[in-house]
Amino acid sequence: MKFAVIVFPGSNCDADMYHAIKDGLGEEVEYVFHTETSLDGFDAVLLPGGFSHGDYLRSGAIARFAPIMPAVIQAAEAGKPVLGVCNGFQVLLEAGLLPGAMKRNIDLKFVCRTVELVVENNETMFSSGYEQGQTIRIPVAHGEGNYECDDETLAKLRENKQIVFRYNEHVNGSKGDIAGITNERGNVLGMMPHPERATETLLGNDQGLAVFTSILRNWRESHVTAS
Amino acid sequence: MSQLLEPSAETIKAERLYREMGLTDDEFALAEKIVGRPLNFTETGLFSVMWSEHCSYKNSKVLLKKFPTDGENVLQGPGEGAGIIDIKDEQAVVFKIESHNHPSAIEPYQGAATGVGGILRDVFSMGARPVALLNSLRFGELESKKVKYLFEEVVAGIAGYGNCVGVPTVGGEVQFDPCYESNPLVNAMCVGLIDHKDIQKGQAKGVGNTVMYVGASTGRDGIHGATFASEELSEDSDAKRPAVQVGDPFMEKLLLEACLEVVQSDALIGIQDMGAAGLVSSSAEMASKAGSGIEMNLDLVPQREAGMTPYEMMLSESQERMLLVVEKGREHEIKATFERWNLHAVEVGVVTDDRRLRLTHKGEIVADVPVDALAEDAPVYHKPSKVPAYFDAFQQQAPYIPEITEANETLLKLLAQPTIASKEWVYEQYDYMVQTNTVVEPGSDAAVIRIRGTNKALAMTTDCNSRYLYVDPEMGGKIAIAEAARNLVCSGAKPLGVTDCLNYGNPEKPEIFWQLEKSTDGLSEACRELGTPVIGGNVSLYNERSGGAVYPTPVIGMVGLVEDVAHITTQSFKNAGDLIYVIGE
Amino acid sequence: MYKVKVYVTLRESVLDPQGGAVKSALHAMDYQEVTDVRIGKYMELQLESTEKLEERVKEMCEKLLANTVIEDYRFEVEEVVPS
Amino acid sequence: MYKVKVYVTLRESVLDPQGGAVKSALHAMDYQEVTDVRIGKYMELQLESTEKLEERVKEMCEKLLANTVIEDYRFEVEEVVPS
Ligand SMILES: Nc1ncnc2c1ncn2[C@@H]1O[C@H](COP(=O)(O)OP(=O)(O)O)[C@@H](O)[C@H]1O
Repeated sequence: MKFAVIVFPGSNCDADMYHAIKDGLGEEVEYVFHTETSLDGFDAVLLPGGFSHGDYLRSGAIARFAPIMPAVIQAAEAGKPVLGVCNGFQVLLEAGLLPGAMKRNIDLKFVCRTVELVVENNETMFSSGYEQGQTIRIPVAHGEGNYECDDETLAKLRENKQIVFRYNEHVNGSKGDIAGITNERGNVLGMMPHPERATETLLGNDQGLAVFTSILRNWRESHVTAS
Repeated sequence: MSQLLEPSAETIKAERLYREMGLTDDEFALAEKIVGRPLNFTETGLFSVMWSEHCSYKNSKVLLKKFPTDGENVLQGPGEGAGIIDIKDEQAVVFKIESHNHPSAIEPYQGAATGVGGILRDVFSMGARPVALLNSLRFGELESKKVKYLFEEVVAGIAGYGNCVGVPTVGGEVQFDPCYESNPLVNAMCVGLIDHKDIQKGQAKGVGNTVMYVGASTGRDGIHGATFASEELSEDSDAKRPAVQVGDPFMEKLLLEACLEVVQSDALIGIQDMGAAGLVSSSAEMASKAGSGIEMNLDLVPQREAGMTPYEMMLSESQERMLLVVEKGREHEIKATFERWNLHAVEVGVVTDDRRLRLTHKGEIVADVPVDALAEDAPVYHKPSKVPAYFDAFQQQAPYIPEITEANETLLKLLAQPTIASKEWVYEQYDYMVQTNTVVEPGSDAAVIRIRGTNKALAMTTDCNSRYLYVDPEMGGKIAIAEAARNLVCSGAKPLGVTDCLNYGNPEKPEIFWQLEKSTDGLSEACRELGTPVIGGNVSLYNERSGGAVYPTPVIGMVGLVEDVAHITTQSFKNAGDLIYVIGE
Repeated sequence: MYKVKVYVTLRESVLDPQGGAVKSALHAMDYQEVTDVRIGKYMELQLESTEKLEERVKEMCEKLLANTVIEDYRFEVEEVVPS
Repeated sequence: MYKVKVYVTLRESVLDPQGGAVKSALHAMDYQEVTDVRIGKYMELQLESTEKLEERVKEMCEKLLANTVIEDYRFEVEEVVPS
């Protein structure tokens, strides 16, 4: 399986994502620069964390106009797995691939620590490797992770089981303690916590690896049935 | 300020205007003698910043000479952007610490942020990828609102910059003491990794080669920052506020990636950060080190504001800028790399063979001075030294042995001291995990960063207990080195070397000079004893406000090598029932 | 030449963490009279004369300057007479 | 009841990285007519009537709302007539 890691100016978890796929998952992965326009030949698209364009104005606001974004949208429409982590999530929100918006953390401070998450829905291509309701520990590192949406959207997210990860503690003021959501179709996931930072026991935590193994397993399954 | 309004050479001399720029009568006379004619306004400015303590180390040079600076693994000692130590397998570690005390006292967020920016550039201008940041902070007592504000803003500034650039901030220290009440200390350290083949020098070699300018455009910010850093803070420091620069970490990130690409090209001859004293120091130092000269056309310097004068352009401390020397004819290769990162590298000058810095502006020569005079020939002072009365008094005192009756209560009281209490509030604002190499997170004795692709790791720490140094600077200096070394050893590493930041009061006061003298003796001896050479550092003097000096605070940054990640140890207790030992005396 | 002033504010229904923090800080400083604080952005754009100026500014706001999911915007256009 | 609008802008000579980034983004989106962008803050305060209102607002600006080291501010006071 071949993964693309999109590199925006100011991305800084691109290498972490790359290593999580290459060393953690053992699959093929390539960087794709924001000025490219095609994602042909890739089976999954990863939008890494960081501060694209300095996160000036609003996080992700400028990156969503990158030349590569039409290809990302196309990949999402084609049903390929698209995962945005942290700044990647913010870009997906700004691009309208996921509903809602991000605000600054409730206490206005950047927060970096490992937090507890609850797997709210393990029936997605990103979370099938977890148990339903399982609690896992994954690091967060963000200043704007305070998820906001109107009540109608929240109700819809719940109804469609689009909430995949929920904080098991108050981290940033997020509505409904939302940590990660998918689109309706379930092939685009945005999450603030960094699974790519939790894929190695040397660093003390490999509980994020299942996000990537889930993607791989689902891809393999659909591929076997398809061919 | 327009050029027309600049005072003439005669006026500068007659009215001793150079004094306002920080030059003494003798220094001005010396500069004039070296140049051999009266100095114009721009030239006077060049000398005043280059001969400031911050750039010339004129008051501390005699003391820094005492440090052991070489060892079998030292690839680069003091003198370049940062020192380098070999760690075998064709790799080396690059590190350096720097102060940003005065800017942080005036504008804590931007002062701290730009301190981080500067130290990052020192490391990546060597060709190294920054892998970790640390910091060492000193404030007055937390009860004061002003101190709380400074503390919160400094931490936010460090976080804001380092997090955005994507270099993990993995360690540091915070001490609170009334002596830092109005003169906080903000020291930032950066550690980088480099392949031997990529090591760069800040040299302007090769007559006819092109001098290029990259990064942010030049504005009026920070003009005279270097001189400012070499003066005591006073009540009217606030009036000097426009000297504060604003950082752009996003620009820094682009600059970092582009520079690390450019160092792979043999079209690049030399590269240096425009740090303190901006364009003057980078150009003069690059030429002086290479035994060459530089001629620059200031009309070509990217400018953020209209009507900037040569004086302003040369002395500006706008952030996120680099000066490059590129092989003639291959400028387009360098430009192409920067363009990819949305940065413009522009040609601003050429390397000459006459060892002069010659500047033109609007068709006229506005400065023409020997590069060595600026970079090398600053006067060196050996200031008078005197044992302070307080020291003698301390020596007379009988040792104080506290009587502890309620050990538990005393322990809790100690733990509640802000200086001793957990620093979680601080480091949770720093992204200490980005780059996914952080094996030991903040909260242990030293931070440990794995070296990807190997079985090795680097341990790093910053330490200094300035109260010990106040009581006895020589012994306190030894203690600081020993503490840093112990922190590394406890983490499973062998100490490699030291970078230091000497934060002291006004060296023109004999008692302060004595503190400097004694503590550098202690530091040197301990470094020699432990085999940890000093490969670079920074001096920040004049840390006084309203008469009171800070305690002598030589912050020690130390890096060690863990030969095998299996050797890494952390400070926490692991299991109930494990035995506890005390070793040492 | 035109100068356009753009004001971007969080929608009324959206909780404003920054505004809340500033309000508490003002209360702590004894400005009890402050009953509410909302924090938004103020932008000044310089524009060359262009056709459909207002329309284009509106586009810039909708696409980039404001996130209409949670923010409202308004703007004012002033002609700048070169002196 | 009063509504106070506070505008905080960076001093002219101070670098505005945000403004620079937004300008580049607008250019990339083909709004070439934009020659400069400066980004500041816009705040709306609700205040109970109080003595020396203007003076107190000025204090709030100087002490908290603006960082006068690098920012300028101005404000407008409007009386709010309860409807
Ligand atoms: N300014 C800071 N930045 C990052 N980490 C810090 C800072 N201050 C303290 N720490 C971390 O908190 C832990 C405790 O620090 P400190 O109280 O100085 O302990 P010690 O006395 O053992 O050196 C260390 O891991 C240190 O790196």
